Amino acid sequence: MTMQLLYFAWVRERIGLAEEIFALPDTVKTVAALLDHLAARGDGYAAALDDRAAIRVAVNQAHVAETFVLGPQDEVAIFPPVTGG
Amino acid sequence: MTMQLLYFAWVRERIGLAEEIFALPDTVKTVAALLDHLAARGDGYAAALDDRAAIRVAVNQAHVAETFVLGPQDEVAIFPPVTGG
Amino acid sequence: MISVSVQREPFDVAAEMARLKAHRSDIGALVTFTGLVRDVATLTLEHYPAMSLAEINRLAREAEARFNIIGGTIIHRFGTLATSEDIVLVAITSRHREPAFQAASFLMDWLKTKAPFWKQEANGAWVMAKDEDAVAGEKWGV
Amino acid sequence: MISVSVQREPFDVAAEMARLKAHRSDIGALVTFTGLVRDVATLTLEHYPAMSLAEINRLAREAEARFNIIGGTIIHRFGTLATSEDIVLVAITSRHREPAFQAASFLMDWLKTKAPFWKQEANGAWVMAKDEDAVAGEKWGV
Repeated sequence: MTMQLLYFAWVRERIGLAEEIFALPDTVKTVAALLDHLAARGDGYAAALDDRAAIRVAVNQAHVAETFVLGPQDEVAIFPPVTGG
Repeated sequence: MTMQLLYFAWVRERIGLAEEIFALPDTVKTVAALLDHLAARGDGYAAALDDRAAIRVAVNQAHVAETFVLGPQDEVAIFPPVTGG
Repeated sequence: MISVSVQREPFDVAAEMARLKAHRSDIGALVTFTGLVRDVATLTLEHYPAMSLAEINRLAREAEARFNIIGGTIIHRFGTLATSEDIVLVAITSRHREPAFQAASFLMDWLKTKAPFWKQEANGAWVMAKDEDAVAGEKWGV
Repeated sequence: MISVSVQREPFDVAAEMARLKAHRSDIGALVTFTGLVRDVATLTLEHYPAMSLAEINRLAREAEARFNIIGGTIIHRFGTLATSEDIVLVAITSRHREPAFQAASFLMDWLKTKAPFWKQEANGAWVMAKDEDAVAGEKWGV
Protein backbone atom coordinates (compact mmCIF):
# COMPACT_ATOMS: atom_id res chain seq x y z
CA MET A 1 0.00 0.00 0.00
CA THR A 2 1.84 3.06 -1.22
CA MET A 3 1.03 6.68 -1.73
CA GLN A 4 2.11 8.78 -4.68
CA LEU A 5 3.70 12.13 -3.90
CA LEU A 6 3.72 14.85 -6.57
CA TYR A 7 5.67 18.11 -6.40
CA PHE A 8 5.11 21.24 -8.52
CA ALA A 9 6.85 24.54 -9.31
CA TRP A 10 9.60 25.53 -6.85
CA VAL A 11 8.68 22.72 -4.48
CA ARG A 12 9.55 20.33 -7.31
CA GLU A 13 12.77 22.25 -8.09
CA ARG A 14 13.97 22.32 -4.47
CA ILE A 15 13.20 18.66 -3.76
CA GLY A 16 14.66 17.74 -7.15
CA LEU A 17 11.86 15.33 -8.00
CA ALA A 18 8.52 15.66 -9.79
CA GLU A 19 7.08 12.59 -8.11
CA GLU A 20 7.90 9.63 -5.92
CA ILE A 21 6.31 6.59 -4.37
CA PHE A 22 6.01 6.77 -0.59
CA ALA A 23 5.02 4.24 2.06
CA LEU A 24 3.01 6.12 4.66
CA PRO A 25 4.41 5.37 8.15
CA ASP A 26 1.82 4.43 10.78
CA THR A 27 2.86 7.45 12.83
CA VAL A 28 1.99 9.93 10.07
CA LYS A 29 -1.76 10.57 10.14
CA THR A 30 -2.31 14.10 8.79
CA VAL A 31 -1.05 16.35 6.02
CA ALA A 32 0.79 18.44 8.64
CA ALA A 33 2.54 15.32 9.95
CA LEU A 34 3.49 14.27 6.41
CA LEU A 35 5.03 17.70 5.71
CA ASP A 36 7.01 17.47 9.00
CA HIS A 37 8.14 13.98 8.11
CA LEU A 38 9.28 14.96 4.60
CA ALA A 39 11.02 18.15 5.79
CA ALA A 40 13.18 15.97 8.09
CA ARG A 41 14.44 13.88 5.15
CA GLY A 42 17.21 16.21 4.03
CA ASP A 43 18.32 19.48 2.53
CA GLY A 44 16.12 19.66 -0.57
CA TYR A 45 13.01 18.70 1.37
CA ALA A 46 13.77 21.14 4.15
CA ALA A 47 14.36 23.99 1.66
CA ALA A 48 11.09 23.19 -0.07
CA LEU A 49 8.90 22.71 2.99
CA ASP A 50 10.30 24.90 5.76
CA ASP A 51 8.10 27.92 5.01
CA ARG A 52 4.87 26.11 5.76
CA ALA A 53 2.74 29.22 5.07
CA ALA A 54 3.85 28.97 1.43
CA ILE A 55 2.85 25.31 1.02
CA ARG A 56 -0.47 24.04 -0.36
CA VAL A 57 -1.56 20.42 -0.54
CA ALA A 58 -4.08 18.54 -2.65
CA VAL A 59 -5.12 14.96 -1.88
CA ASN A 60 -6.63 12.97 -4.71
CA GLN A 61 -6.79 16.18 -6.80
CA ALA A 62 -8.71 18.24 -4.24
CA HIS A 63 -7.36 21.04 -2.06
CA VAL A 64 -7.12 20.05 1.63
CA ALA A 65 -6.13 21.68 4.92
CA GLU A 66 -3.14 20.53 7.00
CA THR A 67 -5.52 18.75 9.38
CA PHE A 68 -6.72 16.42 6.59
CA VAL A 69 -6.28 12.74 7.54
CA LEU A 70 -4.38 10.72 4.94
CA GLY A 71 -5.12 7.25 3.61
CA PRO A 72 -2.35 4.85 2.54
CA GLN A 73 -3.16 4.98 -1.20
CA ASP A 74 -3.77 8.70 -1.59
CA GLU A 75 -2.23 10.82 -4.34
CA VAL A 76 -0.72 13.76 -2.45
CA ALA A 77 0.40 16.85 -4.38
CA ILE A 78 2.54 19.47 -2.65
CA PHE A 79 3.00 22.88 -4.26
CA PRO A 80 3.29 26.66 -3.74
CA PRO A 81 0.21 28.93 -3.84
CA VAL A 82 -1.16 28.75 -7.39
CA THR A 83 -0.52 31.58 -9.85
CA GLY A 84 -2.66 30.73 -12.87
CA GLY A 85 -5.45 32.80 -14.34
CA MET B 1 -34.46 84.45 -30.13
CA THR B 2 -35.91 81.00 -30.38
CA MET B 3 -35.37 77.68 -28.74
CA GLN B 4 -35.36 74.32 -30.46
CA LEU B 5 -37.48 71.59 -28.91
CA LEU B 6 -36.73 67.95 -29.73
CA TYR B 7 -38.92 64.98 -28.84
CA PHE B 8 -37.90 61.32 -28.78
CA ALA B 9 -39.53 57.87 -28.55
CA TRP B 10 -43.12 57.88 -27.20
CA VAL B 11 -42.91 61.56 -26.32
CA ARG B 12 -42.34 62.19 -30.04
CA GLU B 13 -45.16 59.83 -31.00
CA ARG B 14 -47.72 61.35 -28.61
CA ILE B 15 -46.89 64.96 -29.50
CA GLY B 16 -46.79 64.00 -33.17
CA LEU B 17 -43.62 65.99 -33.87
CA ALA B 18 -39.90 65.22 -33.79
CA GLU B 19 -38.94 68.87 -33.35
CA GLU B 20 -40.25 72.39 -33.37
CA ILE B 21 -39.10 75.95 -32.95
CA PHE B 22 -40.34 77.61 -29.78
CA ALA B 23 -40.24 81.20 -28.50
CA LEU B 24 -39.62 81.00 -24.77
CA PRO B 25 -42.19 83.17 -22.92
CA ASP B 26 -40.81 85.49 -20.25
CA THR B 27 -42.87 83.71 -17.65
CA VAL B 28 -41.24 80.34 -18.31
CA LYS B 29 -37.94 80.17 -16.46
CA THR B 30 -37.25 76.54 -15.63
CA VAL B 31 -37.54 73.12 -17.24
CA ALA B 32 -40.48 72.36 -14.91
CA ALA B 33 -42.27 75.51 -16.07
CA LEU B 34 -41.61 74.64 -19.71
CA LEU B 35 -43.10 71.16 -19.24
CA ASP B 36 -46.19 72.70 -17.57
CA HIS B 37 -46.51 75.24 -20.37
CA LEU B 38 -46.24 72.60 -23.11
CA ALA B 39 -48.64 70.18 -21.36
CA ALA B 40 -51.30 72.94 -21.45
CA ARG B 41 -51.06 73.23 -25.24
CA GLY B 42 -53.39 70.39 -26.10
CA ASP B 43 -54.15 66.70 -26.13
CA GLY B 44 -50.95 65.31 -27.65
CA TYR B 45 -48.75 67.38 -25.36
CA ALA B 46 -50.82 66.49 -22.30
CA ALA B 47 -50.68 62.77 -23.16
CA ALA B 48 -46.93 63.01 -23.61
CA LEU B 49 -46.09 65.09 -20.56
CA ASP B 50 -48.69 64.36 -17.88
CA ASP B 51 -46.72 61.58 -16.18
CA ARG B 52 -43.89 63.87 -15.16
CA ALA B 53 -41.99 61.03 -13.38
CA ALA B 54 -41.51 59.40 -16.80
CA ILE B 55 -40.05 62.50 -18.46
CA ARG B 56 -36.36 63.30 -18.82
CA VAL B 57 -34.90 66.51 -20.24
CA ALA B 58 -31.55 67.41 -21.78
CA VAL B 59 -30.53 71.01 -22.46
CA ASN B 60 -27.82 71.55 -25.06
CA GLN B 61 -27.19 67.77 -25.11
CA ALA B 62 -26.67 67.41 -21.36
CA HIS B 63 -29.06 65.84 -18.84
CA VAL B 64 -30.65 68.44 -16.51
CA ALA B 65 -33.03 68.46 -13.54
CA GLU B 66 -36.48 70.13 -13.64
CA THR B 67 -35.07 73.07 -11.68
CA PHE B 68 -32.61 73.92 -14.48
CA VAL B 69 -32.99 77.54 -15.67
CA LEU B 70 -33.48 77.86 -19.42
CA GLY B 71 -31.91 80.34 -21.84
CA PRO B 72 -33.77 81.64 -24.91
CA GLN B 73 -31.55 79.84 -27.45
CA ASP B 74 -31.21 76.48 -25.76
CA GLU B 75 -31.75 73.16 -27.52
CA VAL B 76 -34.18 71.33 -25.25
CA ALA B 77 -34.78 67.61 -25.74
CA ILE B 78 -37.69 65.90 -23.99
CA PHE B 79 -37.84 62.11 -23.82
CA PRO B 80 -38.69 59.02 -21.72
CA PRO B 81 -36.10 57.32 -19.50
CA VAL B 82 -33.44 55.93 -21.82
CA THR B 83 -33.33 52.21 -22.66
CA GLY B 84 -30.08 51.77 -24.59
CA GLY B 85 -27.17 49.55 -23.66
CA MET C 1 -7.98 56.21 -23.95
CA ILE C 2 -11.39 54.74 -24.74
CA SER C 3 -12.59 55.26 -28.31
CA VAL C 4 -16.30 55.67 -28.96
CA SER C 5 -18.53 55.03 -31.96
CA VAL C 6 -22.28 55.33 -32.50
CA GLN C 7 -23.17 53.55 -35.72
CA ARG C 8 -25.79 51.67 -37.69
CA GLU C 9 -23.33 49.04 -38.97
CA PRO C 10 -22.40 45.79 -37.18
CA PHE C 11 -19.11 45.69 -35.29
CA ASP C 12 -16.39 43.03 -35.24
CA VAL C 13 -15.52 42.17 -31.64
CA ALA C 14 -12.42 40.19 -32.62
CA ALA C 15 -11.08 43.11 -34.68
CA GLU C 16 -11.70 45.52 -31.79
CA MET C 17 -9.92 43.18 -29.35
CA ALA C 18 -6.97 42.80 -31.73
CA ARG C 19 -6.75 46.57 -32.16
CA LEU C 20 -6.69 47.13 -28.38
CA LYS C 21 -3.90 44.56 -27.91
CA ALA C 22 -1.77 45.57 -30.91
CA HIS C 23 1.80 46.77 -30.26
CA ARG C 24 1.47 46.64 -26.49
CA SER C 25 3.17 44.44 -23.89
CA ASP C 26 1.56 45.90 -20.76
CA ILE C 27 -1.98 44.54 -21.11
CA GLY C 28 -2.75 41.76 -18.65
CA ALA C 29 -6.55 41.84 -18.83
CA LEU C 30 -9.15 42.42 -21.52
CA VAL C 31 -12.82 42.45 -20.56
CA THR C 32 -15.59 42.69 -23.15
CA PHE C 33 -19.31 43.13 -22.69
CA THR C 34 -21.57 42.53 -25.67
CA GLY C 35 -25.29 43.33 -25.42
CA LEU C 36 -27.57 41.43 -27.82
CA VAL C 37 -31.16 41.60 -29.03
CA ARG C 38 -32.98 39.00 -26.92
CA ASP C 39 -36.36 37.27 -27.23
CA VAL C 40 -37.88 39.52 -29.93
CA ALA C 41 -37.64 39.15 -33.71
CA THR C 42 -36.51 42.75 -34.21
CA LEU C 43 -35.77 45.78 -32.09
CA THR C 44 -35.44 49.34 -33.38
CA LEU C 45 -33.10 51.69 -31.56
CA GLU C 46 -33.81 55.41 -31.85
CA HIS C 47 -31.21 57.81 -30.55
CA TYR C 48 -30.55 61.53 -30.12
CA PRO C 49 -27.73 61.97 -32.65
CA ALA C 50 -26.42 65.30 -31.36
CA MET C 51 -26.14 63.90 -27.83
CA SER C 52 -25.53 60.13 -27.97
CA LEU C 53 -21.89 60.21 -29.08
CA ALA C 54 -21.09 63.18 -26.82
CA GLU C 55 -22.70 61.54 -23.80
CA ILE C 56 -20.89 58.22 -24.29
CA ASN C 57 -17.62 60.12 -24.71
CA ARG C 58 -18.36 61.88 -21.41
CA LEU C 59 -18.92 58.48 -19.74
CA ALA C 60 -15.68 57.19 -21.28
CA ARG C 61 -13.70 60.12 -19.80
CA GLU C 62 -15.32 59.45 -16.41
CA ALA C 63 -14.31 55.76 -16.56
CA GLU C 64 -10.73 56.74 -17.47
CA ALA C 65 -10.61 59.05 -14.45
CA ARG C 66 -12.07 56.49 -12.04
CA PHE C 67 -10.29 53.26 -13.00
CA ASN C 68 -6.68 52.30 -13.64
CA ILE C 69 -7.23 51.17 -17.22
CA ILE C 70 -5.11 51.26 -20.37
CA GLY C 71 -7.63 51.64 -23.19
CA GLY C 72 -10.94 50.58 -24.55
CA THR C 73 -13.68 50.76 -27.12
CA ILE C 74 -17.37 51.52 -26.81
CA ILE C 75 -19.63 50.95 -29.83
CA HIS C 76 -23.39 51.52 -29.66
CA ARG C 77 -25.59 50.70 -32.64
CA PHE C 78 -28.90 52.25 -33.69
CA GLY C 79 -31.50 51.31 -36.30
CA THR C 80 -33.41 48.04 -36.66
CA LEU C 81 -31.64 44.92 -35.40
CA ALA C 82 -32.70 41.25 -35.51
CA THR C 83 -32.66 38.61 -32.77
CA SER C 84 -29.21 37.90 -31.37
CA GLU C 85 -27.64 40.79 -33.27
CA ASP C 86 -25.13 42.84 -31.30
CA ILE C 87 -26.39 46.16 -29.87
CA VAL C 88 -23.49 47.41 -27.81
CA LEU C 89 -19.84 46.58 -27.15
CA VAL C 90 -17.75 47.74 -24.21
CA ALA C 91 -14.15 46.47 -24.29
CA ILE C 92 -11.59 47.55 -21.68
CA THR C 93 -7.89 46.74 -21.24
CA SER C 94 -5.84 47.08 -18.07
CA ARG C 95 -2.77 45.64 -16.37
CA HIS C 96 -4.75 43.78 -13.71
CA ARG C 97 -8.21 42.22 -13.98
CA GLU C 98 -10.12 44.24 -11.41
CA PRO C 99 -10.05 47.70 -13.11
CA ALA C 100 -11.14 46.20 -16.45
CA PHE C 101 -14.09 44.39 -14.85
CA GLN C 102 -15.02 47.49 -12.83
CA ALA C 103 -14.79 49.93 -15.74
CA ALA C 104 -16.82 47.69 -18.09
CA SER C 105 -19.51 47.20 -15.46
CA PHE C 106 -19.56 50.93 -14.63
CA LEU C 107 -19.85 51.88 -18.31
CA MET C 108 -22.73 49.48 -18.92
CA ASP C 109 -24.60 50.72 -15.82
CA TRP C 110 -24.12 54.32 -16.92
CA LEU C 111 -24.98 53.67 -20.57
CA LYS C 112 -28.25 52.14 -19.42
CA THR C 113 -29.26 55.27 -17.51
CA LYS C 114 -27.49 58.10 -19.39
CA ALA C 115 -27.03 57.35 -23.09
CA PRO C 116 -29.98 58.73 -25.12
CA PHE C 117 -31.18 55.58 -26.89
CA TRP C 118 -34.71 54.13 -26.86
CA LYS C 119 -35.74 50.61 -27.88
CA GLN C 120 -38.99 49.93 -29.72
CA GLU C 121 -40.38 46.47 -30.51
CA ALA C 122 -41.78 45.53 -33.92
CA ASN C 123 -45.37 45.93 -32.63
CA GLY C 124 -44.65 49.56 -31.72
CA ALA C 125 -44.28 48.97 -27.97
CA TRP C 126 -41.46 50.88 -26.34
CA VAL C 127 -39.17 48.96 -24.01
CA MET C 128 -39.66 50.31 -20.48
CA ALA C 129 -36.70 51.51 -18.44
CA LYS C 130 -36.08 49.20 -15.48
CA ASP C 131 -35.95 50.57 -11.94
CA GLU C 132 -33.01 48.24 -11.29
CA ASP C 133 -31.03 50.00 -14.02
CA ALA C 134 -31.50 53.34 -12.26
CA VAL C 135 -30.38 51.73 -9.00
CA ALA C 136 -27.34 50.18 -10.73
CA GLY C 137 -26.41 53.59 -12.15
CA GLU C 138 -26.75 55.25 -8.76
CA LYS C 139 -24.47 52.77 -7.00
CA TRP C 140 -21.50 54.43 -8.73
CA GLY C 141 -22.42 57.71 -7.02
CA VAL C 142 -23.29 59.61 -10.19
CA MET D 1 -23.51 24.77 -19.03
CA ILE D 2 -19.93 26.07 -18.98
CA SER D 3 -17.48 24.03 -21.07
CA VAL D 4 -13.88 23.77 -19.90
CA SER D 5 -10.59 23.12 -21.67
CA VAL D 6 -6.99 23.01 -20.47
CA GLN D 7 -4.73 23.12 -23.50
CA ARG D 8 -1.37 24.12 -24.89
CA GLU D 9 -2.82 25.54 -28.14
CA PRO D 10 -4.03 29.12 -28.64
CA PHE D 11 -7.77 29.76 -28.51
CA ASP D 12 -9.99 31.81 -30.82
CA VAL D 13 -12.13 34.18 -28.75
CA ALA D 14 -14.36 35.12 -31.69
CA ALA D 15 -15.06 31.45 -32.45
CA GLU D 16 -15.90 30.79 -28.79
CA MET D 17 -18.25 33.80 -28.69
CA ALA D 18 -19.95 32.68 -31.91
CA ARG D 19 -20.37 29.16 -30.54
CA LEU D 20 -21.99 30.47 -27.34
CA LYS D 21 -24.44 32.66 -29.29
CA ALA D 22 -25.31 30.12 -32.01
CA HIS D 23 -28.96 29.00 -32.35
CA ARG D 24 -30.13 30.96 -29.32
CA SER D 25 -32.47 33.93 -29.01
CA ASP D 26 -32.40 34.32 -25.22
CA ILE D 27 -28.90 35.70 -24.73
CA GLY D 28 -28.87 39.39 -23.82
CA ALA D 29 -25.35 39.62 -22.42
CA LEU D 30 -21.96 38.11 -23.21
CA VAL D 31 -18.99 38.93 -20.98
CA THR D 32 -15.47 37.77 -21.80
CA PHE D 33 -12.32 38.00 -19.76
CA THR D 34 -9.00 37.34 -21.49
CA GLY D 35 -5.81 37.15 -19.43
CA LEU D 36 -2.58 37.94 -21.31
CA VAL D 37 1.17 37.59 -20.77
CA ARG D 38 2.23 41.06 -19.63
CA ASP D 39 5.64 42.78 -19.37
CA VAL D 40 7.86 39.69 -19.81
CA ALA D 41 9.18 38.18 -23.05
CA THR D 42 7.96 34.69 -22.16
CA LEU D 43 6.13 32.98 -19.35
CA THR D 44 5.97 29.22 -18.80
CA LEU D 45 2.87 27.79 -17.18
CA GLU D 46 3.24 24.50 -15.35
CA HIS D 47 0.10 22.71 -14.22
CA TYR D 48 -1.05 19.59 -12.38
CA PRO D 49 -2.68 17.73 -15.25
CA ALA D 50 -4.73 15.28 -13.20
CA MET D 51 -6.25 18.15 -11.20
CA SER D 52 -6.37 21.33 -13.34
CA LEU D 53 -9.24 20.33 -15.62
CA ALA D 54 -11.18 18.72 -12.77
CA GLU D 55 -10.72 21.77 -10.53
CA ILE D 56 -11.84 24.25 -13.21
CA ASN D 57 -14.86 22.04 -13.92
CA ARG D 58 -15.67 22.15 -10.22
CA LEU D 59 -15.46 25.98 -10.29
CA ALA D 60 -17.68 26.03 -13.40
CA ARG D 61 -20.36 23.96 -11.63
CA GLU D 62 -20.15 26.32 -8.66
CA ALA D 63 -20.63 29.37 -10.94
CA GLU D 64 -23.64 27.72 -12.60
CA ALA D 65 -25.20 27.10 -9.19
CA ARG D 66 -24.55 30.64 -7.95
CA PHE D 67 -25.46 32.83 -10.93
CA ASN D 68 -28.39 32.97 -13.32
CA ILE D 69 -26.35 32.32 -16.45
CA ILE D 70 -27.05 30.53 -19.72
CA GLY D 71 -23.67 29.12 -20.76
CA GLY D 72 -19.99 29.76 -21.01
CA THR D 73 -16.49 28.66 -21.84
CA ILE D 74 -13.33 28.51 -19.77
CA ILE D 75 -10.02 27.82 -21.51
CA HIS D 76 -6.73 27.80 -19.63
CA ARG D 77 -3.45 27.33 -21.47
CA PHE D 78 -0.18 25.84 -20.25
CA GLY D 79 3.33 25.70 -21.72
CA THR D 80 5.55 28.58 -22.79
CA LEU D 81 3.76 31.72 -23.99
CA ALA D 82 5.16 34.97 -25.41
CA THR D 83 4.32 38.58 -24.53
CA SER D 84 0.69 39.51 -25.13
CA GLU D 85 -0.28 35.91 -25.87
CA ASP D 86 -3.57 34.79 -24.34
CA ILE D 87 -3.32 32.69 -21.16
CA VAL D 88 -6.93 32.27 -20.09
CA LEU D 89 -10.42 32.93 -21.41
CA VAL D 90 -13.61 33.09 -19.37
CA ALA D 91 -16.73 33.79 -21.47
CA ILE D 92 -20.22 33.80 -19.94
CA THR D 93 -23.68 34.33 -21.45
CA SER D 94 -26.85 35.35 -19.61
CA ARG D 95 -30.17 37.08 -20.18
CA HIS D 96 -29.20 40.18 -18.20
CA ARG D 97 -25.79 41.76 -17.78
CA GLU D 98 -25.26 41.43 -14.04
CA PRO D 99 -25.03 37.60 -13.75
CA ALA D 100 -22.56 37.44 -16.65
CA PHE D 101 -20.30 40.08 -15.08
CA GLN D 102 -20.59 38.46 -11.65
CA ALA D 103 -19.91 34.92 -12.88
CA ALA D 104 -16.90 35.97 -14.98
CA SER D 105 -15.42 37.93 -12.07
CA PHE D 106 -16.10 35.07 -9.63
CA LEU D 107 -14.49 32.52 -11.94
CA MET D 108 -11.35 34.63 -12.41
CA ASP D 109 -11.03 35.22 -8.65
CA TRP D 110 -11.42 31.51 -8.00
CA LEU D 111 -9.12 30.43 -10.84
CA LYS D 112 -6.42 32.67 -9.35
CA THR D 113 -6.60 30.94 -5.97
CA LYS D 114 -7.77 27.39 -6.80
CA ALA D 115 -6.63 26.24 -10.25
CA PRO D 116 -3.28 24.37 -10.00
CA PHE D 117 -1.13 26.41 -12.41
CA TRP D 118 2.20 28.07 -11.70
CA LYS D 119 3.93 30.76 -13.76
CA GLN D 120 7.69 30.84 -14.25
CA GLU D 121 9.63 33.61 -15.96
CA ALA D 122 12.35 32.97 -18.53
CA ASN D 123 15.07 33.60 -15.91
CA GLY D 124 13.67 30.82 -13.75
CA ALA D 125 11.92 33.08 -11.23
CA TRP D 126 8.50 31.87 -10.14
CA VAL D 127 5.69 34.42 -10.13
CA MET D 128 4.60 34.97 -6.53
CA ALA D 129 0.96 34.58 -5.52
CA LYS D 130 -0.53 37.93 -4.53
CA ASP D 131 -2.21 38.41 -1.16
CA GLU D 132 -4.90 40.44 -2.93
CA ASP D 133 -5.81 37.38 -5.00
CA ALA D 134 -6.41 35.36 -1.86
CA VAL D 135 -8.57 38.20 -0.52
CA ALA D 136 -10.48 38.40 -3.83
CA GLY D 137 -11.13 34.66 -3.68
CA GLU D 138 -12.35 34.85 -0.10
CA LYS D 139 -14.85 37.63 -0.81
CA TRP D 140 -17.06 35.05 -2.55
CA GLY D 141 -17.28 33.09 0.71
CA VAL D 142 -15.48 30.02 -0.49
